[in-house]
Parts: sequence; C-alpha cells; structure tokens
Amino acid sequence: MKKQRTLSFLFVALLALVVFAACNTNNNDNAAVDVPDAGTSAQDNQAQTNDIGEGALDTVQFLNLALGEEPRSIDASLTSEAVGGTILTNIREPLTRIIPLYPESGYMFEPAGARSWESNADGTVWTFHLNNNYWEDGVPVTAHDYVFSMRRTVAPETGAPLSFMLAPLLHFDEVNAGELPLESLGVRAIDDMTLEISLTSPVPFFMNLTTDRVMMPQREDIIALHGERYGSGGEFTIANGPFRIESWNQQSSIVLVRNEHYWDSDNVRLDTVTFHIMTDATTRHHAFEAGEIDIVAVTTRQWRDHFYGMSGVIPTVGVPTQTITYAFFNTDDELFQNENIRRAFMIAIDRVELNEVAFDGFRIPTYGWIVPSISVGEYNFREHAGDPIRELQANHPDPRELLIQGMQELGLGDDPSTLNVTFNLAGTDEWFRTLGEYLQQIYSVNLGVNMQINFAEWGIFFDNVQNGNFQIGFMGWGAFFNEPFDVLNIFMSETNAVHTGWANAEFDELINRAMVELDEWERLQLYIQAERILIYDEAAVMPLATTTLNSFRRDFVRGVRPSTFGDAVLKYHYTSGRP
Amino acid sequence: MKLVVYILKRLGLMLISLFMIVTITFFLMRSIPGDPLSHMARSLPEQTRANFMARYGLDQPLFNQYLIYLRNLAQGDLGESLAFPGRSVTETIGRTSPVSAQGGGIALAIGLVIGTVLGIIAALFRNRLPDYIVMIIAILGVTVPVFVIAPLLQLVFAVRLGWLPTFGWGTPRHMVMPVMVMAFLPIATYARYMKSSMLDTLGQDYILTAQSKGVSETNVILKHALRNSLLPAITILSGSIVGIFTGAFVVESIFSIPGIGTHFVTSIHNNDYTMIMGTTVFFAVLFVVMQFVVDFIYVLVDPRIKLMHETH
Amino acid sequence: MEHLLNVRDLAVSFHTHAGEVKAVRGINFHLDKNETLAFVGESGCGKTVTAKTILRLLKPPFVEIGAESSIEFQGQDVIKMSKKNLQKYRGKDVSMIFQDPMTSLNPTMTCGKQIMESVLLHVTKNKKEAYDIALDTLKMVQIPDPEKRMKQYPHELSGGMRQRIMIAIALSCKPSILIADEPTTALDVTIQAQVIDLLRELKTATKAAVILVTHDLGVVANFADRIQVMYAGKIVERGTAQDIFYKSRHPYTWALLNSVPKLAKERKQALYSLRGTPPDLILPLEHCPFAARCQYCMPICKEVFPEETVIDGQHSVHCFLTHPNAPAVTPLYQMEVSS
Amino acid sequence: MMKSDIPKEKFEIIGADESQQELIGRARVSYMKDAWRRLKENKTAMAALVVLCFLILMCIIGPMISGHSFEEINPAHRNQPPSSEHWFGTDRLGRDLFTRVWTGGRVSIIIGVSAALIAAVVGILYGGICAYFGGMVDVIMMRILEIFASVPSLIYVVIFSIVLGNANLTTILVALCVAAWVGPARLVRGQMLQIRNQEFVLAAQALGVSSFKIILKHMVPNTLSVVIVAITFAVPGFIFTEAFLSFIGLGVQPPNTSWGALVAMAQSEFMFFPYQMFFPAIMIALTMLSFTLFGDGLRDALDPRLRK
Repeated sequence: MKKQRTLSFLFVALLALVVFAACNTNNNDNAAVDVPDAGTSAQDNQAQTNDIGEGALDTVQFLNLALGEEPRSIDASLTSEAVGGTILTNIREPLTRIIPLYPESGYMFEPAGARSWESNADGTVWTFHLNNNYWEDGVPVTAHDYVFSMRRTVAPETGAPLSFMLAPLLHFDEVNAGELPLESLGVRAIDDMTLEISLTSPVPFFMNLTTDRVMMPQREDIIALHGERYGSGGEFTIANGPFRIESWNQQSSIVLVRNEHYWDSDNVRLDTVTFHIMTDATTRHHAFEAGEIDIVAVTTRQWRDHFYGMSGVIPTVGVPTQTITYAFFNTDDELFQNENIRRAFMIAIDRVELNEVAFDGFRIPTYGWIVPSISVGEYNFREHAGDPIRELQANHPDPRELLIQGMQELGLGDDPSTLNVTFNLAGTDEWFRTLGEYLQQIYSVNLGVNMQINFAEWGIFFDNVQNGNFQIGFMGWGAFFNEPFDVLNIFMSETNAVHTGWANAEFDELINRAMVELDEWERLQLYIQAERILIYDEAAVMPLATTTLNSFRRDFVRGVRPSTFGDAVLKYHYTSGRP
Repeated sequence: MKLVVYILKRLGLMLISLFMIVTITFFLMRSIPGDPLSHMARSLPEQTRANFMARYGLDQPLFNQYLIYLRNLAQGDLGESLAFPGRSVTETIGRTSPVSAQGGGIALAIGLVIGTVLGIIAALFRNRLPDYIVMIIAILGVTVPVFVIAPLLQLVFAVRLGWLPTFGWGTPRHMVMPVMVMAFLPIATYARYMKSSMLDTLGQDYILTAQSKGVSETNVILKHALRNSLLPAITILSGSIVGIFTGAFVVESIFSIPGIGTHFVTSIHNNDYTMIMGTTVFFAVLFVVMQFVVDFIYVLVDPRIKLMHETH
Repeated sequence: MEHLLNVRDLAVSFHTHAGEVKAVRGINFHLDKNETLAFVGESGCGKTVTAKTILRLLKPPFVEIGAESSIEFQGQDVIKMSKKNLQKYRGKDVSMIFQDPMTSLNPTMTCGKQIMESVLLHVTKNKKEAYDIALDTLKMVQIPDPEKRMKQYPHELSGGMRQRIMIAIALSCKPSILIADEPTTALDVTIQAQVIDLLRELKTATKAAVILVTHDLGVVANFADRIQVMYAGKIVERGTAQDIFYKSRHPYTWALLNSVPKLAKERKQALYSLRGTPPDLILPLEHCPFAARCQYCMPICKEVFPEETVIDGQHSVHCFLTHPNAPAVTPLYQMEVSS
Repeated sequence: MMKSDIPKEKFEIIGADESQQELIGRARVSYMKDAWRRLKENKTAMAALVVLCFLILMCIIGPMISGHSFEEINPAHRNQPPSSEHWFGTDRLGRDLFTRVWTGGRVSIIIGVSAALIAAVVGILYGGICAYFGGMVDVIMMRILEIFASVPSLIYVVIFSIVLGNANLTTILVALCVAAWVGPARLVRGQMLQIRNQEFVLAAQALGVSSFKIILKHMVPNTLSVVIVAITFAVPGFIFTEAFLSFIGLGVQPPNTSWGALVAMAQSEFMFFPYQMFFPAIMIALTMLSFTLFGDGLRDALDPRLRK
C-alpha cells in the first residue's frame, strides 16, 4: 500500500516539467517566438513611447527586469543566443551602437568604443579612433583588445558559432579554415588608440557589423586566467561597458551595477539593474502587475488586453521584429521536388486566419520573405516589393488545381487523397499542438491530402532537418541587421543554412551582384527580383507571419527607445517618479 | 558488533544499486535522439562541433565515455554542464540542493505533522463527518494540479493583496507560498496512511490494557497509539523525501526558486546529458541513503527489530 | 452489610449489521470484600463481556448497556459515572488482567514504564517513588531479577513472565477488586499452575476481591469462594465452590463437571463430551437456552425461562428439575462421586 | 416460589433435541458475499461507484449526443464560454469542448485502467516469485526492484517517452508502466511473505504441489484483495501521469486528445478562460476522487480484521 502512495504522489511531482512548456518564450532567434502584435499600427506606437524628455530623476536609480531563461554563457565568441547578447551589450562596449532616430524613423550609428571612424574611397579599409575607455579594473581599453577578440572569434580552434559574421574581413576564409595564420586576418592595431579593418570587397552594411558582439573587445589575460570557466559566471569575465556584473546567482538573478571606469559613465543614470530569471510566463505577468518587475514582454493577447488599459503602464505593442515565421520544404523529397506542389501548399493557407487562430492574433501576416521592418537604405523593402504570395493566390484561386498539375508533372495521378504528407514542428508544448492541429485540418480540407504532424523536441527536430528526413519543416529566422542580404544569402547554393536543398543559379547571381551594389535603389531592385524567384516562381520557403515586440513598462521608467534593430543597452534608462 | 555487520552489508547493497542505476541511466541517456548542440543558432561550422565534442569527450566510443564517467564519478566529479559551458555539475548540485532541501524539508515537516494529525482525526471519527472532510482534503490535495494552485496563490497573495513576493527566494516571506503548495502532497499521503495505521493500532489489545489502567482518552492516543502507528509511517519517509525533491520541480520553476528542480527541468529541455545524469545520480544516492537512514531509525525506534538482529 | 460491588439487571447488547446480539441478558450478582467470585461457562456465554462492562471498556455506539442495568461500587453507579471519575475508578478501585499476554502489553514501552504508568496515575506523582513501588510489585509477583525486567521490553520476556507483568500492573495500585479474564488460557499447562498459585497467594496477601472469568473448571477448583455458571448471557446456577462441585442441580453444570477428565477414572471409559454448541445470541431465546442440549429437557423448558429457586444459603439454580412436579433425576455427575 | 399450577404432563423428560443443537442465528456468509454486503453499506464507496459509472457512461455516449465532431475546427467560434450551443464552451481553435472532454475521457480512463492492470499483473508475478523462492533470488530481484524504485519514475517516464518517439497508446502504456510495477511488486511480496509461513502453504508443499501452482492457486488469491485495492488507487495515479505526459507534449498525439491534453492546452490562459480548464480538470478530479474513495471502501470491505 505504501508503494502505491509513492506512485500517486509522484504523479503530482511529475507535473514538474510544466515550466518550459507553453509559457517559455525561449527567445533564441531561430526558434519560433510567439510574440503577439496589436491591431494598432506600429508607427503610432513608436511615437508615443519615445519620450526621452527629462523628468525629475529619482534619488536611487534602479531597474528590475525579467529574463525568460538564463544565459548559457557570456563569452562574446561562444554565445549565440539573444539572452547572452542582452547581458553582453550592457557590460561590454562594441565599436559603435545603433540608436533609432527620433522623431523621424531610421537609425544612426552612435560613437561607443570608437570616438570616430572613416573609410577609404571604395569602402574596403575602415579606420576607427578609439575612445579612452577603461576596463572595470582600471586597465585602459586598447585596439589590441579588439584585434585579439576578432582573431579569437575567427580562430578555428575556438569554434565560435557566429564567426561567419566576420566573413567580409580580408582572408577570413583562409584563416577560419586554418590555412593562414591569425595575423593575416584583415584587422590590425595601428597604435593603442587606432584600429584598422580591411575587407575583401566593399560591404554596404559593414557599419551594422560594428555594433555586434563579434566586434566587442576581450582581454587575453582574463581569458587565460579563467580558462574553460571564462564566461560561465559573473566572476569569470570582465566589463568595460556602462555596467559591470555585481553578482550572478544561477537560475535566480544577475545584478549589474554602474561601471565607474566607463568612458561615458556620467551619462549613465542607473546605479543597479537586476535581471530576474523567471522561466514561467504567468509568474512574469504577475510580478509586473505586483510591481516587482518594471518591464514585461507579453506573450498572449489576453495579457496584452489586460495590461493595455491599466493606469501607470505604457504599452509598446505591435512593433515588428526582424524575425519571420515560416515553413520550408525539403526539395529533395520526391513530392516536394516539384515547384507547383510547393506553390499549392504555400497558397493553401489563409494567413490572416492562421494568425488569429494559431498565433493568437499577435503577429503580422506576411506575404513575402523579407519582413516589413527591413529596408535598403531609406527604401522600406515590403513597400516597394509588393506581395508575391497574394499575387500567386490571385492567379490561382483554387490551390488544388495547382497541386494536381504538379502531381501530373510527377506522374502521381490526380487524386490528392493518395498523398501522405508529414509536417515537422520544432516543439511539443501546447502552443505547437494548437498550430499542428490547425495545419492538419486546413491542409486536409483545402488540398484533400492526409496530413500527419510530427511533434519533437527542438534537438530532435533540428537533427531530422539537418539529415534531410522531413517533408515540411517550421522555424523562425531573424535578421542580425537591417539589410535584405542577411536573410537572402542563406538561400545561395553553397550555404545550405536552411537545409531546403534548393539551389538556383539566377538567384545566386542576383545576390552576388547586390552584395557589391552601393546604390540603394539598384540594390533594392536586385533583391526584389531575387525574392520573386525564391517565392513566386520556386516557393522554396513558405513565409507565414512576422513576430512583433509587445511589452509594457511602468510610466516612471524613462529614456526607453524600443526599436527592432536598436541596441538593448540600458545606458540611457532612468526612473522618475517611482512610488 | 552485529550492528556493524548489518551496516556494512547495507552499504554493500547500496553501492551495487547505485552502480546499476548509473549504468542504466547512462546508456538510457545516450539513446535519446537529438544532439545537445542544437541550441546553437544557424548552421554550425564543422570546427565548433568538433571542439564541443572533444571538450566533453563525446567523440570517444560510447564505452570509453562510460568508463571515464565512472572514474570521474568515483572522485565526485559529475562532469561539466553541456548547456552551460564552464559550470561543474557537482558544484551546481551542491549549491542548489540545499535550497530545494530547505524548501522541501519545511514542506515535508509541515505536511508530515498536519497529515498525521488529520490521519488521527479521521481514524478517531471513522465514517463520520470529520473522517470524510479529512479524506476529501487529502484527495483534493493530490488531484488539483500544482500548476493551477500555484498561479492562483500568486494572484491572490502577491498581486491582489501584495502580502508576499510573487517569486524569488531568500527571505521567509518568499517561502510561504512554495511551501504551502509543496506541503499538499505529504499532507495527503500521511493523512491517508496514518488513518489506516491508527485504525490498526486502536484495534490492538494493549490499548484495552491502557484503558483498564485508567489512562485518559487523550493519553491513550498520544502515549500508546501514536507511537505504535507512527512507526510504519517512517518506512515511507524515504519515498516522501525524494517525492519532495521531484515535487519541487514545478513549484521551483513557477516561483523562480534556484533549486535543483529548476535546473533539472532546464537540463531536460536542453538535452544537457551531464546535468541530467548528475541530477539522476544525486536522486539515486539520496533515495538509497534515505532508505538506509530510515531503516536505521526504524531499528532504533522499534525495540522489537533491534533484538531480532542480535539474535540472528 | 454493604457489598463491595452490586450488579443489578445487567444487560449488554451489540448492534451489528445482522441485528442486535444480546450478549448479557439481565444478570444480578454481588461481590464482597476479599471474596473470590468465578464466572464459568463456554466461550460466547457473556462472561468476558460482563467483566469488561464492570470497567466500562466497551464503547457505545457499537455497544449498548440496558437502561435499567446498574453496577454499584461504593455507592456510585459505574454506568452513569463521569469520564473523569471513570478514569480514577479504573486501575485504582478495579483493575484487570487480560487473556493474551503476548498482545496485551505495549510492544514499544518498557515493562517498568508500563507498571509505573498506573502508579503515577493513582498513587504518587514522584517518579522515584513510583519506580520503587513498581519494583516492589515485581518482587511480589516473584519475577526473577526485577531490576533488569524494569528496563526490558515485553517481547524480551516469556509468556508466563509477561503475565506476571500484567498482574504487577493490575496490583500496583492495590485495587479493591481484581478482574482476571481467562488469565491462564493463553499459557501452556505448566505455567498455568504457577500463575494460579501466584494469584491465590496475592489475593490473600492483598486482600483484594477477585472476579475470575474462565471456561476451565480445573482452574476454579480450589481458587474461588463462589462460582456462577453462565450460559447464553444468563446465570443458570450459582453457589459456593462446595455447592457447585458437589451439590450442583443444573444439567449444564453437570455436563461441565463431567467434561473435566478425572485421574481417578479407569482408563477404558470414554470421555464425556456435551454435544452441540451454545445458541447464537442473536435469537430471542425466551425459554431455557440450554433446553436444546439438555438430556432432561421437558416441554415446559421450551416455553418459559425457569425462575430462580434457592436451594440453600447462597446456592440457587434456574431449572425446572427443581420444580415439585418435575420427576426426580439422578444427576449425571453425582453418580461419579457416589460410586 | 415456583408456580405449582403448571400442568403435570409438562414435566415428562423428552431429552435433547438434535435439530436445535446447531441452530445458527446468522446465515454463514462466504467471505466475498460478506465483503460485497459491507461494501454496499459503505455510502461513500457506493456514491463513488455511481459517479464512476456515470463518467464511463458519458464517455461512451457523450460525443454522440453533442452534435459536434471533436476535431472540427471553426475559427468563428473561438474561445466561447459555455452556451446552449456548446455546453462546455469552445477552445482556442473553436472546437466543441463537451465532445472533446468525453472523447478525451475515453483515452484517459483506458490508459489509467490498463496501466494499473499491467502494473498489478507484473507486480504480482514479480512479488510472488520474490516471496516464494526467497534466498538469493529474493535478494537479487529486490536489488533490481530497488533500482527502479530509487530513481524518480519521472525520469524514466520522460526518457522512455522521448526514446520511444511519437507516442501512440502502446508507447504511452510502456512509458507509464516502466517503473510503475514496483509498487504492487513490493506490496505483494510483503503480503506473500506473511502467507508463505502459514500452515496451508507448508501443507501444500508437503503434498508435493509444484511451486508455480502453489503461487498461483494459494498465494495469489490471498493477496488478491490487497492487489485489487492497490489497483483502484493506482488508476488515478496513471490518469494524472498521462495528463502530465501530454502536458510536456509526450502524451496522446493530436488529433485525438485526453483530459491531460485538454488541461495542458488550457493552462496558459486559464486566468482568462477558466472554463476551458475547469471541465477536464473536474473530470480528472472526479475520477480520481471516486477511484480513491471506492478503493478505500473496497479496502475496508476486504480487510478481514474489520469484519464484525
């Protein structure tokens, strides 16, 4: 009898794994992020929240924020997840920081690690004049720190996941493959305070790279001191940004305090920032309502409507992010090698209904691969490129007809019900199950195929995708910086980043030309043609919706500048009128 | 002398069990499809994968990995977390298990006391109103899902009334809600268990003797019945202790408590083999040790058992 | 002169699912100081229930004591006694020895403590004094090496010794009445004799009145002053030991006496055994309950329960054979004595 | 004194009346009949039984009488509270919850009962062999049992579910029972150890009955009462474990569903749509409550010591 008791109370204990299920918005940039958006247009939101205007500063300046998961590491070379980036951008100073312009739209590169910078005529050699900034232990930051950091990221034995972002640098390929010594990489310190970066060819979006973690300085002696433990805890790293890590108790909280040695320290108003690690979304919402955290990212429409009207709370909803939620086909599969079948599957979904039902109305239905927040220079891409999928839907009102045409081309008869299709989803929690059940029903009704949904943990899903045993996959993909190249180059023949197995010479040629085209309008037209091939003609991938930023903050939190590509640094935040 | 032999025999058996558990879990763990590197973004440069494998010895043949693991385990080194590079599993468990033990311990103690009292009440008022009320409480405590109770408590006590903090750990105020939720389980377990054990004891002849000696009703319960009915309850103590730890998973995650539960959940989510292995070994050691401690207490408390060992 | 214990119309019944079992159906008896009264009868005749009711050990609602029953002890009616007084009465005025020493002692409490518990309740609050009293009582019950026994647990002692502990517990507060419910039944024969001799010694030494409940006439023989034979919840015959053993007038008593094997008999003779089983106490049994098994049964016996006829002094019997109209009968048992 | 007016003939001796001697007041009741009667008497156990029958009945006819298919998605009526059209309201995809609760109920109860039975059968055999042979066999088998018992079955359940891949009914049952047989095994072993030393088993051995037959014919029936009670307590355990499995996505796969899956779906917004979680959670609680109370009643009925 007593063993039965152990079993019966174990099942309550078994509820243990509830936490990472529905509510965890593990916001690493390529797992689908269910960040809802609002009916209101993003623009009017933007204006209403950028009140950088002065308010009476509170005597004690502190902020309580929440992180959905604990950063795995804050080693600038080894970490690739967003949460790690949030911490790094506050304790480390990249060459420049990107800030949204106010009140007009667009962005500006603000001096950070570098005081000023200039490039040669064809933009292949850039020179940066450093600010006299200091590490938290008083040691001055020199150009050597930047050189060492980039060399370490590119060095083959480091195995840095984001090393490809430094691809434009001179001799990157040879050094990364180990064929050339590190010194031959296109970066060198002319003297302590000047850094020179040389590129293999001019890169229109180079300045975006200078804001990223791959171009943050690192201290060789500190890395040597901590060895393998470097970046695994507060005491195993060193800061030279606006804040430094006071304490990091695992799975609980990370406390940052003002870094006195920071060059711009007197502009930094916050004394302490505490990141509370809270994996349960409901708890985060409760904590915000109870005033224990000052900003909260909202995960469902109900919570957004709940906070929207609340007094003393400022919404920032519906801001489109740089991440597209999409499905992708395995073009080596005997069914999906045919573009008409792929196009039929692409247009068979009503993206507005999908957004309402499966994404809780929290995203922006998207009819092209490039998300609405991306532009080429000052030309917003979507506005000029139109919607290829809508056009396709207009030309082929009945997707089943396209499907049958494709089947006949493959000699598979003309009865869709003979087709067995599996749709792989990258998660097992109830958010994915809702999506799966919706897709299953829609495709059975609209195309008459019998659809199977395969739910698997992210690890297992990714394994299947990489080995090509899948028919349709589902993922999210985020751009690192505001340039279509960043999300189009992944479809070029030699970089099989999305494992569609799709390759198209004309597409490759268009992208290669765009890479070196400095004139924005021309570059825009090249990208438009490339997207048309990818989506309208070939339907290699099936864009569905763009995720949005939805967060609320207490009205006493000031100096906030929410933006898609803006820096998440808390340098300019301050509180005024905290109760 | 006999007792020393008894202890040695038990230790021997414990080691064998532990060895088997480690072996089974090790090979079970490796059979889980999916690879731990999947959390890395985009396509992984070949070099990164190689480095990672080498660092954790995953590139070696499975059996060698097993031998290495055993050798490290013998020295108390449970390896390094895959998901959090640079963090030693042993150190993490060392730091987080006290937190879970603290919260869980208090919850177990409260649950034990309240459960026992409820069990006695249910036994004394058998088939009458108090009995039913206690039984309903005991069962509800187990049926209503924890992930419903916890947020509700948060909503009422933290958000609406603001008496308690919504999350976190450290001050006693932080402990109130998590302990309340975690105590439900032992309350239910011990209420039902104590009821049947108490009924059993009250039917014994020596209770009649006590009454015939003029011992008051309450003293008969406290002095005679309680002790004899508590004894069997000790035997399920070890199960309850492990139950508390596993029970903490949900509560710790919801209230963001840096206990072993939260770590375990994250490790399963991230396919973090070494952390899962480490936690499993920790639970196995805990359970086997608790089993031995409980048996030992039982021998101390129940005079009948001790004699039997000496006469064997 | 005032009786020590006076029991009037005691009726006790059990409420079971199958109906009301009337275990004791209205019995009257008394007990004087320093007197030993024995209740004899087969199991299920209500003798143990009577004994337990004297100490009110059976709990309502499961058990119901008849409204008009009364048990008078020193002017107080035990049945109406308050809980507090009951606790003072039990163990102090009246104490009890139970049948099975194996299960009647608390397994997880030392014997010493179990004795001292009564002493601390009724005699003295001082622990040291209580210890000495307990030790003396142990000496009184002739337990070898009493100091060691004080610290030992029941399971470390033999059956006989455990019964001595029970006796020590019962006598530790010098009760005026000691009830012994089948004290020897669970023991093997050799130990039985020792315990009976011990009880006999102690009852004379402590001058306590004793109620002995047993089904074994051999035990009662030279122990009890008065004997009451019970059958189916009623007292069918009572009298001094002499009356019952030598001048019994009730066929059931004869059968009981006959069932005790005699050494004097020649070997060849078959042992006598009374056929049948005592009636189920759930039945109304308005008539003489023994009628069905009585060799001398007469029609009247099946209609009405015989009144009590006093033979002489304390000897009385409920049987129609004493009725003038009844035919003279040579008692089964008496033949043995005369031949 | 005696009434002398009783007629003389009333006094002829007619001797003992054989037929009356063995008069038994209560009809001798067989152990099972007596247990059944005591169970019938126990009001709570009976109420629990009635509730259980009602639930099982509804699981069978529920989906038919609701007029909606449990899979049919219609985005128009999403998240509607209980109404005349949808008695239990609708879920995030606009499906009728009344139908889904009862369809899900079938799965949960089937899993609960069959898992409990499997665990019990394995437990009986394992425990029986352990108790009967004793000695080294017992020691080794107990060590194996201890292994399964000492690691929280949570880990085994989760790992097995993942390893076995996409769950269908059999994989879920395997995952549930992988560590669940430990309970009944230990229970049966304890029970049988007591029985083994009793005379009737020794007698059977003396008569040369084969050990396997002894286990099945003698020892198992005697432990049956304890095992039956254990089963009734285990069923709710399994229903909840399945609920948990579906919660982490390893349980029942769409399109079919279970109570656990329904509760899981409703969990994230139960603050705003409590009814979506209320009905399946109530069903789970009701089933568990009635199984446990019925189990309690059964234990009292079958327990020889409590026989009056």
